[in-house]
Amino acid sequence: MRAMLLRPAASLGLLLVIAHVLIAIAAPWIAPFAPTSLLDTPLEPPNATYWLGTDDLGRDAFSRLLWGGRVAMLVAFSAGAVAVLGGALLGLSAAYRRGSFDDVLLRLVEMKLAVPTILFVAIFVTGFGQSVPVLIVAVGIIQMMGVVRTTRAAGIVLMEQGYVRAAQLNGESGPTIILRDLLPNVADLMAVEFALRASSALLLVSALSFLGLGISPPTPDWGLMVEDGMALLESEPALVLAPALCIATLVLGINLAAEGLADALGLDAARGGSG
Amino acid sequence: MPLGWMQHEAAVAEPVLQVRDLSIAWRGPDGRANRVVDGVSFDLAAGATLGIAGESGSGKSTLARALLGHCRTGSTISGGSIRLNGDDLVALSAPDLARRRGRVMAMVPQNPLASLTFHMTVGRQLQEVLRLRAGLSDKAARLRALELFDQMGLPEPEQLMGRYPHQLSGGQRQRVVLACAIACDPLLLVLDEPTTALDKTTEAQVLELIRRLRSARQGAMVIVTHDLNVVADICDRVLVMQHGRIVEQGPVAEVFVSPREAYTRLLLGAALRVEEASRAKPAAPGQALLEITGLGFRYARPSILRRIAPGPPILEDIGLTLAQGEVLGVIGESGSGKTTLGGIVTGLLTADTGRVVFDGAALAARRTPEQRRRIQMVFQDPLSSLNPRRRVGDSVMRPLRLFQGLDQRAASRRAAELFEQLGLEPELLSRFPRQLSGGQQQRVAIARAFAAGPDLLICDEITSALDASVQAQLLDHLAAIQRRQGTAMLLITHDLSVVWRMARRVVVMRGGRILEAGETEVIFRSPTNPYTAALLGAATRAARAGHPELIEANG
Amino acid sequence: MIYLILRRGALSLATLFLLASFIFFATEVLPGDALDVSLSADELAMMPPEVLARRKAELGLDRPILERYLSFLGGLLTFDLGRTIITRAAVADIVTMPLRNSLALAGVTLLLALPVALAIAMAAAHAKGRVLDNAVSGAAIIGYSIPEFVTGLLLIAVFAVWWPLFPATVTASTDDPLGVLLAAAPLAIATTIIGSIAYLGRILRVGLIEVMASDFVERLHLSGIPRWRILWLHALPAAMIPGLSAAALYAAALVSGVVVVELVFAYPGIGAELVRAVTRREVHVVQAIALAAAICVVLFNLVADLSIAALDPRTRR
Amino acid sequence: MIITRRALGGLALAPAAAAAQPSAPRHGGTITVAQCSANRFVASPQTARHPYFTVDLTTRIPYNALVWVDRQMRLQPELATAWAPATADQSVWDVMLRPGVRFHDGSPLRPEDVVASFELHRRRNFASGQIQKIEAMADGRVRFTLDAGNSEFPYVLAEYQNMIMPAAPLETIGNTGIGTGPFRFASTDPNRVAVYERNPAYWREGYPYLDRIELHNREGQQETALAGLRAGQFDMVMTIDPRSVRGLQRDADLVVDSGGGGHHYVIQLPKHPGSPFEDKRVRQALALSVDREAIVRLVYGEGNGWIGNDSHLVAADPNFLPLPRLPRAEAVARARTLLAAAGHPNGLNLGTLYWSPQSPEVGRYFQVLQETAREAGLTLALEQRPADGYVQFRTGDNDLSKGSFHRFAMTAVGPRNPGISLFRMRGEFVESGHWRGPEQDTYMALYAEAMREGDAARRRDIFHRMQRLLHEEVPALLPGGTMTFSVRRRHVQGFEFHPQIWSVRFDEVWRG
Repeated sequence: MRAMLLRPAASLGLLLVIAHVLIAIAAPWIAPFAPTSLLDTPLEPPNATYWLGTDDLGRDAFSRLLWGGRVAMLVAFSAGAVAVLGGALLGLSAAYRRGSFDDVLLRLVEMKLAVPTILFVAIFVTGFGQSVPVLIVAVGIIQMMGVVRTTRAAGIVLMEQGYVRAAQLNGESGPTIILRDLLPNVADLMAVEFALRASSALLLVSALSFLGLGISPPTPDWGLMVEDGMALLESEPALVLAPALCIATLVLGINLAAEGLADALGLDAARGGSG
Repeated sequence: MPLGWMQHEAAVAEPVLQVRDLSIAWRGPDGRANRVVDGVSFDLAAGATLGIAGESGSGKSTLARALLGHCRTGSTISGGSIRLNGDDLVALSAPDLARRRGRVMAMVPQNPLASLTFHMTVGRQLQEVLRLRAGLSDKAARLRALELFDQMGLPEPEQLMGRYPHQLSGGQRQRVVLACAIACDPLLLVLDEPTTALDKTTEAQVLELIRRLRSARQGAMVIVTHDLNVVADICDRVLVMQHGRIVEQGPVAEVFVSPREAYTRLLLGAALRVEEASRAKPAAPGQALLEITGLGFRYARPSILRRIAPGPPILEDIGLTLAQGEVLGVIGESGSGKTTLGGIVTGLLTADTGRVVFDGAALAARRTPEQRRRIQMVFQDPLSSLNPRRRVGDSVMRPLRLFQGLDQRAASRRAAELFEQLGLEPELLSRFPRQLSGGQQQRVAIARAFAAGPDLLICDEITSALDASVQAQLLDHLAAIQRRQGTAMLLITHDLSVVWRMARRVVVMRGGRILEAGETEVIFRSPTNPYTAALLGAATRAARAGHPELIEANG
Repeated sequence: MIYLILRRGALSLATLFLLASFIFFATEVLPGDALDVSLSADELAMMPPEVLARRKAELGLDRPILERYLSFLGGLLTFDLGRTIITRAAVADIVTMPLRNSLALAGVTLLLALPVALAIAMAAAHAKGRVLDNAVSGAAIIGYSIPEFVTGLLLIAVFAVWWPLFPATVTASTDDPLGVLLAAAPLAIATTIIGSIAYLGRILRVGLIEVMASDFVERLHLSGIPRWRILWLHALPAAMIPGLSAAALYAAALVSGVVVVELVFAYPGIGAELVRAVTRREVHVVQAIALAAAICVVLFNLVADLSIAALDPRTRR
Repeated sequence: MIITRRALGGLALAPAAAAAQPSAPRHGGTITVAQCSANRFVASPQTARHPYFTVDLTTRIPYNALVWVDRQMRLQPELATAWAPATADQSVWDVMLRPGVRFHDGSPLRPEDVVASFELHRRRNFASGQIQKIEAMADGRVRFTLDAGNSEFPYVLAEYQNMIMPAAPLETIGNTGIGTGPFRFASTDPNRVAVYERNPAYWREGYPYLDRIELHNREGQQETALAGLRAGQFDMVMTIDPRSVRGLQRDADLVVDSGGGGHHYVIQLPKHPGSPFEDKRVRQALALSVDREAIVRLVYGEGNGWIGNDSHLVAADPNFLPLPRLPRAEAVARARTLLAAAGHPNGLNLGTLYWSPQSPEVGRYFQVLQETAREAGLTLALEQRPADGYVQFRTGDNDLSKGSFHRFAMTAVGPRNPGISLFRMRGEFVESGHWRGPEQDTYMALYAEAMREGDAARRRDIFHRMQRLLHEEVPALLPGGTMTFSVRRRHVQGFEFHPQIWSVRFDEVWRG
């Protein structure tokens, strides 16, 4: 961790992420108004009471901005966790067992890459509704396939290590070897993958909200605020620029932190970012 | 006609290379600067060949590169001077250095495969050096390249020009990079571990080639190696390095016969000396534990291909016996099939033909838990034999709880006992592998193997990743615990001195077959098979250095 | 080598079959069907249940699932993509032109983005760690972090409305000649290019830096070969290899993945057509587009593998 | 020095705008129109010109129907000059065709064409389902026989799908795109663009003024359409989201047209045992607590929406009976007393209201409804459902015995004539929440009477009695809706928008 802080870009990235997370957590206390209450005439320009003015329903845009990150981050980080945990377990079991299980898994990964993301989410959402848990699972599965590939590759290398051979020779069971010998040794790779998956999940969620397939009103969400504010880009630019800036800085922060973490651990972050 | 090395000593010419008080610092990721080369000074006369010997981490490679004015990223020359052909390389600017590299001083890299551009033919790479550095026209460069390849003893140079590096053998690749290095007939030629990646027979041919080059060139040569046999073979003077400092330097004859420094004596001590008595203790004659008859193995190819073109045989008709408590040495170079043999006995691989009988019962592919317990294995790379994310104590206690079913307290007490038997302080139990040295890690791996109370231990090149100084200590501990537990041992290695020290009986393997088997003393002193003789010759050069009469005898 | 290609071909076919079935059953699980979506609430209110049932039977929406699956597979084998449910139009007519347009957009984007990404990677690798490298990789990360729809809409706001250099949206028609279409979509191309440069630039930069630290570059350096020659003739081809497979995947995603850009600029691409087909529950169109996207992925991967074989002799037996 | 579009626009148009007096309409010119309303079909090159599958809801550019509904929702002659019920029970209607009308290909309009057209319509679209038989009579009249009496049958003839096409077999009729309308098809790009040229032989003398209309489909992409408008790519954008109306009204260069009563929303109130809406007082409390005025003001903007009366009628309809207006405080107080009487003194949770984004502002409409209902103690959660499969979801399987009922959910209601709209409150239909009981029987009896009543004034009295009944019983909640809006550049003249976006006509439009 110390090595990571030596890199200015990485620490800036970390700072950005921490700032966003703290604001999101503290939103209920620091937001001047409730995000959904109808306060004043719509589309007031920014003024002393409403720092970013009011949105098109007369709600305080600044409070909604503070709350706006909560759901997006919840979905992005939990989808990232689903992707990394699921992906690592799948990838490592493929590396451990090889044979037909490995082949089938590779076919699934290749197939997932072939299905356009938007179609996958559209089907998932229309089938199971547009609630936050459904979004987390859908985005998680999309991101999981990339993690499967990188952890499988790392797993194959680990299988050649002496301590894994020794465990196999002593007749340790598959799950014990995977959980005790393989998983802890891909932990650093998983940390980098988590950061990459979380940032691309965030981008995906905001795009989905833009298409009306993501987070649904009345939950305050940056993607929705950008989509709503677009019609008023001319008259009330703040309504669009503020949430867009938040999305960009959070994703930027995660990416910078991921790069720094990858360099510090000597992994290759860029290649892990695809898929 | 091998020239005796004595004549060279007389022609003392004006020094080509003068290194004075050279220090090189390296700044790690954590910001701390540590001296990799610390105040090194030496001279090198024209026509002379200097050997820089030292174990890994002694700074010999960094020094070699410094002679070409090059430091890897993160390290800088922090003091001293390198005078070569009238210039002080330390003071020269980057462009000046670049102009001289290849022409005035050149280097033969350690790993030829990684040092050649994989997507370019070897011919084109050699011609590139000739055109750019020797200034030859395209046509002249092509002719000179053919000439050089021929001079290097490469077969059909014309055809070789169009081949890619991965299509050549190890020896051929070494000759190509050698050709590239001497393309501009440099004044100083630096060779970094020229023969480490080669098997003994190819090593002998390459050393012969280097010896011919030395006599044909006026320039000086520096050979960086950890193998004292190579130094004894072709160097006039030697410079022994440890932790970036010169421990001792002087003519090979003096240093090898009467080394002044303790560290030098330790290194020389590790070299094989067949004239002294073998230190391996005779084992009490127990009845047969392991019998292998008619063993054959090929790597599995996809089924449809197996019938059409089955893969090359890895093991053919292998047979050996091992009694209880006995130590059997298995000698062979890489590709001889010795590791595959170990893999079959432990159950990692299953043989195509033949039988492996262990304590009277034939071993099937799926082993019973008892069989798994009674056969244990120690691997070559110490760092990879222990799970980096678990404390070493846990790794050792795992088999105790798995096989003996001991509870936490009893297991940790037994682990502490094993540590003591292997000369490790009990408080190391709570450390992580990375906090231990290579030697300590290997001893923990041995402790883990003995924790299962095995009857048979397979050791696959367990010393080759360790420095000479640490090897001796490890082998003594291994011998002690092996004798106390009465465990039979299959000692697989390419290092003859390890077998001489540990095993009463030895088996010599090559190309998947057993060439010779018998008492170690008999075979090492009077080998019948020419291949064994060549191995022994190569391994005993350091011991015979300084006694010309011995050199003539073994060639 | 032939064995390798045969095996890969067989595996790709297996993937395509798996995918086709996944798409069929995925679109089957969707609750509504094409008829419901095509009727507004008023119309549905007036339609008696028995008329609704008759119309569904007419459109073949009530056939058992297995029968539809078999006819779907039958259609695949004879390359007959079937007809849309409501308008009985041939799916091929609806899909071919947008696919052509999306391939063109992806092609132009890659054609323009690859050289720039290469130049960025070369400059950054050449000046590793210095100001130029940090600036370039910083810009790449930023380009990578901004959602495409934000970039798109900002480009419109600046270059179409505030300073009217380019048309805001694409008014050319779907089957216009490609030249006309691409000329009418400068901002759409710019948006996809920004994302591509950022993504490809990062991958090539890492590949190059890795190769520059390799042994063969050190040998060339120690033989006095000039740095630019090492970079162009030796390091670049070696660095392209990891970059190629990532670029192939990215290119395939470009074809069907830029839905947001297509919607924002009304570019007549396959992504927008896919979203319309999903919301219209035109199952056959969805299946056709998904298969086209899959074939792109398989083809682009094959092209990448072949170019890797060309670049790296070690992969040729 | 960057010249903003507006400055340029202002300059160029300044001289024309200066001539303030309304100059006479000029012939010629082209206008480019972007339309943003939902487009229902995936058309192909063959079907792109068919009235059902053209670039949606602008069928009166290339085609005509027999009857037209004007901005005040009154019937106007189009290809029919006169129509009258042939039987007392209004189940048989005769229509007189306009003489001298020619199709774009020059062939004359004949009764056979009307018969062939309606043979397709009665099989394929909802409104004409009730037509049993169509006959071309000897004297050029066309006779329609219905399955039941319908005093408002002419409104069916005005539906946007019931266009008149040259006679052809059922499978191909309409594909040629030949109609009698003011413009004819020049070219089409399925689902994206339709280009029309002036029909020199149009049956309305002197019309249309324009030479050419380009219609671009920008369904769901209003922002980029408006950007195209400001950038000069488009001359007009049809069906825009009310919330951007305020911003556009500030722009001197643009004119916003409102079309009177546009679409609104019905909220089903399930009345099965155990449902909070079983008790009429809770339904009345909900009707009182929802601040309809706030919904119109916040979601649509002052004057850009209208307040509903819990019936399916739009305010622009002449038969619409406005609700008595109560001050907000009094309405909330009365709602609380009703709730207390119903046994919920400290408020009631109504469960989850499901909604689907059938138009851009729906999300905000229900957020305001949720917030204002809270003031009277009625809390409800909102959950968005995807458009696909939403019909099944909100209808459930309607089998009271099986227990899977319709849900507390919304759907859109279009501006239709009372015959269609008020029929949607029938007991067996889901939108009335399966309203049962004597009041529902009275309501349906009144409806049947209206359907048989030929005189418009007496029909209106019956409709008023029905709306008063709905106000008392509140079988469903219809808080109110929007106006329809379109925006054009100042040089586009003679255009009026319409409460029914599909009844827009471009005959009188000219370019200044």
